[in-house]
Amino acid sequence: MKYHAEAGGQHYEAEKTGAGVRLNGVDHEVDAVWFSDDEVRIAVDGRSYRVFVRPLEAGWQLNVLGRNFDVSIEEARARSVRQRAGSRAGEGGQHEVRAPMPGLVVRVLAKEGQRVGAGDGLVVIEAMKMENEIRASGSGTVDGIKVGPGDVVERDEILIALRPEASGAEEAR
Amino acid sequence: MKYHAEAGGQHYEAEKTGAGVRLNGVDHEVDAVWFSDDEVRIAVDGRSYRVFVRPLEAGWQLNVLGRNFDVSIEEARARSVRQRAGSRAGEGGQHEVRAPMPGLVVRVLAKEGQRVGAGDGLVVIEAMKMENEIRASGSGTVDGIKVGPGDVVERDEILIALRPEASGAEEAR
Amino acid sequence: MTLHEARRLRRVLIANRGEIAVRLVRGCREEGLQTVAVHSDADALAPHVMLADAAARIGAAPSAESYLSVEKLIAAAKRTGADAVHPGYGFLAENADFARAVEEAGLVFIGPPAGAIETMGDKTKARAAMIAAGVPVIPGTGAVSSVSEAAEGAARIGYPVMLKAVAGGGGKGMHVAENRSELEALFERAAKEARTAFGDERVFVERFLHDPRHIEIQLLSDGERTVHLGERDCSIQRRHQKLIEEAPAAAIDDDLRRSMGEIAVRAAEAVGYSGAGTVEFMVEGGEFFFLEMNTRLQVEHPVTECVTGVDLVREQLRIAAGRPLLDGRDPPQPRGHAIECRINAEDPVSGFLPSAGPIHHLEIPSGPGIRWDGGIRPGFDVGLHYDSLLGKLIVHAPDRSSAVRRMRGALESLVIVGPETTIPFHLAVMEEEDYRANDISIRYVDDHPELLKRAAGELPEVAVSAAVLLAARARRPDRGAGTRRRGDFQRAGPGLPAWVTAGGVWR
Amino acid sequence: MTLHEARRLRRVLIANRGEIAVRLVRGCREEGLQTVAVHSDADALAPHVMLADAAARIGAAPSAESYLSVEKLIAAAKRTGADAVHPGYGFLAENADFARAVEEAGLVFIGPPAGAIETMGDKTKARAAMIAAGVPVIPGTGAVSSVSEAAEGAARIGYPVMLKAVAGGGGKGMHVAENRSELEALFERAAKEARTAFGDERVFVERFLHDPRHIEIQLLSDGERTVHLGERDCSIQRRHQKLIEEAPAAAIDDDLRRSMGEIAVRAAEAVGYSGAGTVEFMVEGGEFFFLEMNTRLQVEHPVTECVTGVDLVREQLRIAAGRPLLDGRDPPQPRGHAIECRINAEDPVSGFLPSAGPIHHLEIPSGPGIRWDGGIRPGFDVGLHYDSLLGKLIVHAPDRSSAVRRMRGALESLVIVGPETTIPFHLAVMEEEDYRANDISIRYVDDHPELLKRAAGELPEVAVSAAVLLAARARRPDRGAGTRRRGDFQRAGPGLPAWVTAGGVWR
Repeated sequence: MKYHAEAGGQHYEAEKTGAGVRLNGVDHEVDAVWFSDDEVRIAVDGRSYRVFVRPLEAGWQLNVLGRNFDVSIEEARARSVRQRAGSRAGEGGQHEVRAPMPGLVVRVLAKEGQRVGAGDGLVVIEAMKMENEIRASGSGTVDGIKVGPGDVVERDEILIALRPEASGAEEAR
Repeated sequence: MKYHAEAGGQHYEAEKTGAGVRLNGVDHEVDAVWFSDDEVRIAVDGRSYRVFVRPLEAGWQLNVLGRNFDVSIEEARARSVRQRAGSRAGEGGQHEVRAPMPGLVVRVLAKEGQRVGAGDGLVVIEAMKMENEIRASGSGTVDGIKVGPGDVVERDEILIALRPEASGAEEAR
Repeated sequence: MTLHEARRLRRVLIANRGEIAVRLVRGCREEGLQTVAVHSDADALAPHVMLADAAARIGAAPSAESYLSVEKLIAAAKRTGADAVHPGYGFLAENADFARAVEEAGLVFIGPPAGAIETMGDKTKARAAMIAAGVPVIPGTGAVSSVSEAAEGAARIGYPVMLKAVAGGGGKGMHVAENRSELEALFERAAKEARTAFGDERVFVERFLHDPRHIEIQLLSDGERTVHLGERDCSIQRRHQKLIEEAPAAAIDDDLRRSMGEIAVRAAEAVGYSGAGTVEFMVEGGEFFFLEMNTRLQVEHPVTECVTGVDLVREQLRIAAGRPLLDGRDPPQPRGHAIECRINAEDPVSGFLPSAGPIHHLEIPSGPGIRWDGGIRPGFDVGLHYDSLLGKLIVHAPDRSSAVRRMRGALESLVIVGPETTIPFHLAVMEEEDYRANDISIRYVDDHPELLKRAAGELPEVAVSAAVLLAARARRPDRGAGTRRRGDFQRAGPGLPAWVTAGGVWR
Repeated sequence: MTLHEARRLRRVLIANRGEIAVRLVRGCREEGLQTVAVHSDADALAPHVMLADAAARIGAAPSAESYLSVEKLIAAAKRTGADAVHPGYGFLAENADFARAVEEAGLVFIGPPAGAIETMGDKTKARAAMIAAGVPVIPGTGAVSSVSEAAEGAARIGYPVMLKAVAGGGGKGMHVAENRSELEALFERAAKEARTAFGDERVFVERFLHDPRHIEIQLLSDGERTVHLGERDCSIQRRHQKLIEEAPAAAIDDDLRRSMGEIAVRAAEAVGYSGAGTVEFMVEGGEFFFLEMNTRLQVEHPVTECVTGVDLVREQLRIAAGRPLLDGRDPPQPRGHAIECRINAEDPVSGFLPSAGPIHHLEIPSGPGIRWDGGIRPGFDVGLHYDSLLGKLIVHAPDRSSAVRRMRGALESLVIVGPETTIPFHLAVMEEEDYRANDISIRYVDDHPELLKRAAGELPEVAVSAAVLLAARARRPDRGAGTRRRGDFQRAGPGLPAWVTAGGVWR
């Protein structure tokens, strides 16, 4: 059985094999003991981990050694059907810089029309008494500032629209 | 709203009042804060307790200060309807001595036809490496021994049938 | 074991289950050792299996087919490449044949030499060895055949005395005489009862202790040096099962403490002991008498760890690896006071009947000076095949009264939804005046039948009240999950009305 | 406070939230004191509210409207009949006006006199008071107006030195000069930058510490006697936020320890201190310099409690009640080694970005030498209004290397399903060689950027593998809840094949 999975912004072509799991073409030996529905001890290539499982709408939240991964997964067949039927969303000439967490906008560092390079600060958001500078991950031109100081933003809310360089900057994060 | 409740073998006529709960005719002031669906902090007559809640089929298991109570509860109206419709079960001239927990019968102390008094040992059941003597709670005549040494019994399985004295012995427990 | 011959252990098979297996897995890991758990079919999903580096099934649920099977354990150790075996306590921990079989299989037995286990495991041999070593035992006679012989013995021993059946045991056929005339009146009856009960009319005379304490000394020996780590008071027992243990024993003075420690060291040296062990004494009125020696880690070892800062499992592992105990240092003085409550799956309100079934919800207390050594997890099904110990709640505080208060708070925060447990019993003890005043003996539980009534208390009505609220809530779905009625808290304005805690907290 | 004037406290309002409020509720209860929790609207269902004897709502979620509102807190104390206020740390704990308002309302402020808070809270006043008391401060000049004046100061102080903007702060506008020629080259640039950044071109010269440790001394004073309880090494910081703290500081010798302790006591006495407090120092090459004094309980107080056996909250409460500290006894010597890891709702893999949301599942580690001081419960929604500290994981073990291993095991057993936390960072530190060798300074986190990569590791692939198994399982309902595939454990016979733990445990 083949699957498409997404975790931490990465895409994985996954397949259940006899001895384990194939991820992006690499075979891993995987062995598991289910201690309950939400707790599994899993050995991957001879190293073993306790994993805690919480069901999400289209996948699972998996906790491993202190990290939480939201993994969305679907059968490859289902996906190709859905892709043929669906529309292509989220395309266009703009990249959007989104809030990585909810918080309060304390300063906007970028200016409309400004050229920014990778690592340049764009917006400062305060949360949990810390100021967090949201930076550009690639270069481009500021094409729209969507928030101002004092705004309360949710996670993934758009902060800045950026028109990337011709070289194809990645989405800022 | 009136309820009938059973807990720990006791019957309670219960009623939700404005200030709390009336139990078997006695008013109690009750105040509660629900911290989640399965955890409540409840104050009864000015003393407060943390109570953990687990749903059962016809009631709840409630954990208070280390004790677990299976409380079955139903609305008085529903109960009276059910009682009129239902049959009277569990009647007869015999009392049954049942296993208070699962375990292994190691000895049967009572003999068929023997007269026993309150506190007399009837059967010894082993569980968790401890021998537990099951005793008569009232006097009567042994009218049937349902188990023998080596039998594995479940909780509430009948061990001994007892014909009570005319004075009306309680069920042994 | 050759003394201080360093040998490197790599992988330890834990020949046990429950909380002690969990404790040992953790202890081994901290020493850089891998662990192999063993499990019966009933324990395939038990916490010690979950935590260990490897697990081996050793048989069906009954102990005789799994945890008590010497062959299966040795085979599992071989199969998993273990080079040492830790027996824990109970099961085969004090079985000299097992210790021998482990060593003969070329594995290290993490415990004393088989010979020491054997001597201490035989009551008669142990008593003889202790008398030879100058360790005080409870004064007694051999079998006496007449009233005058009994009276002679009693005069030597000192009244009160007990007449006991030679063939007896478990408290049956014992008669207490406060003086000679009582002894004379009782002698015939005791002999007759002994004949009826055991088919052997012989009786003997032994010193009777009115209300002794059970106090035991923790020992460590690396074969070259034997030291003691102070004492534990384990007087709170029921049917010879310890329920609460403490360290130090606040009832004895430093002279007695020192003397008991020295005698305990002598007892261990007399049998060529090494590893961790405990010498148990009955203590009354400044005198102490050898009861037995446990040639293994005790259930109650954590209270000693708390007050001394010594990790006894670490010491066991290091001694087994041929290293000197305590890295060659002197044993530390105890600091503060520690109490352990055994949380058993037994219902104290119903005469401590065993209680089984799944753990539906588990909440472990945390915070300063609180330790939980547990062997359960949510979803684990507590069965009836093994003993009833679910875990141990241990507190450590600057002094005994603080420790008692800390334990009360910890017990209130320990939530086990599922089988009945001894938590209500312990809560009642922590509030009982004699216990708080440390006025206790091994008769404490018998002397305080009201404890069990107190453990019952008003709680059924609280539960029913909660059920009524739940039933009323169920009728109004708008007051669903997590909602809170406004004003619940400070209904009556100033002061602390309904919300003042009293439930087990303020009186 | 009149010295040793015994006054009976009955009910303490805890003017705080989170783990410290939980800690204080427990501590008060153990001393026989009732507690009143206060809460903002965001915290109505928080653990400290659940545990306290009474609770008072004090306002909306933002701190300024609740936990920072002096009037609301005083009003809540009056309304609930509290007779004392414990400020915890943070919020109003070091606000002299709050301390005064509490006392003026006729309540006991559980902390130092307002005057001591005031002096120590003002950097300039504090430095002057410390110099007057003979406490070493980092050598520096006043504002210098020329290169030659700067060089003169630097010669007196000794190189390396730092040029800092008088109006600066937070690490901006600082330049390090290793010798005079570097200083001369940097002077103009530093002045210019200072003018640009702060509109004030004045700079001053200060001794530069290459890689100092942050070591602090815990103090207790009852107004008559001031003692120190040894030190803590809090060098592992990020942006001046402590992440890991230990006691004792294994890097300093007994002479330095004694000297720092004596100086810290002198510092406290110089400002008329009473209660619990901490004097922070920068330590480098056998020298130490006063940084600041925290006039309150510290977040990291548990490591001192572990190694000394002293309960600092209990001492605070007793001192506030006019009783002598430590019941008049001398402070104990430290025993063993303790480490604390701050578990923050921050994602170390994404530059420690704050992370919020509900706690879906919480599993707290237990066992010997493990302490959890937490402020969360399952279902609690971690918001963004307050700081990110979810709880503190503390271990205590016989020595530092055992403590590091114990912490690793405890971190592996601490499960928080919900927001991202600093657990992966701490796991990486516990395996990092410099940390294990105790070769650390306040620059440790900057010097080890690979830690955050290590915290990322192969875990995404493990998660995806688990998801694939879950997806495959979901297709076969016969392999549902709790089932176990036979043979999972010892698939390849002897040895430990797939099941040998490696994940973070064996390498």
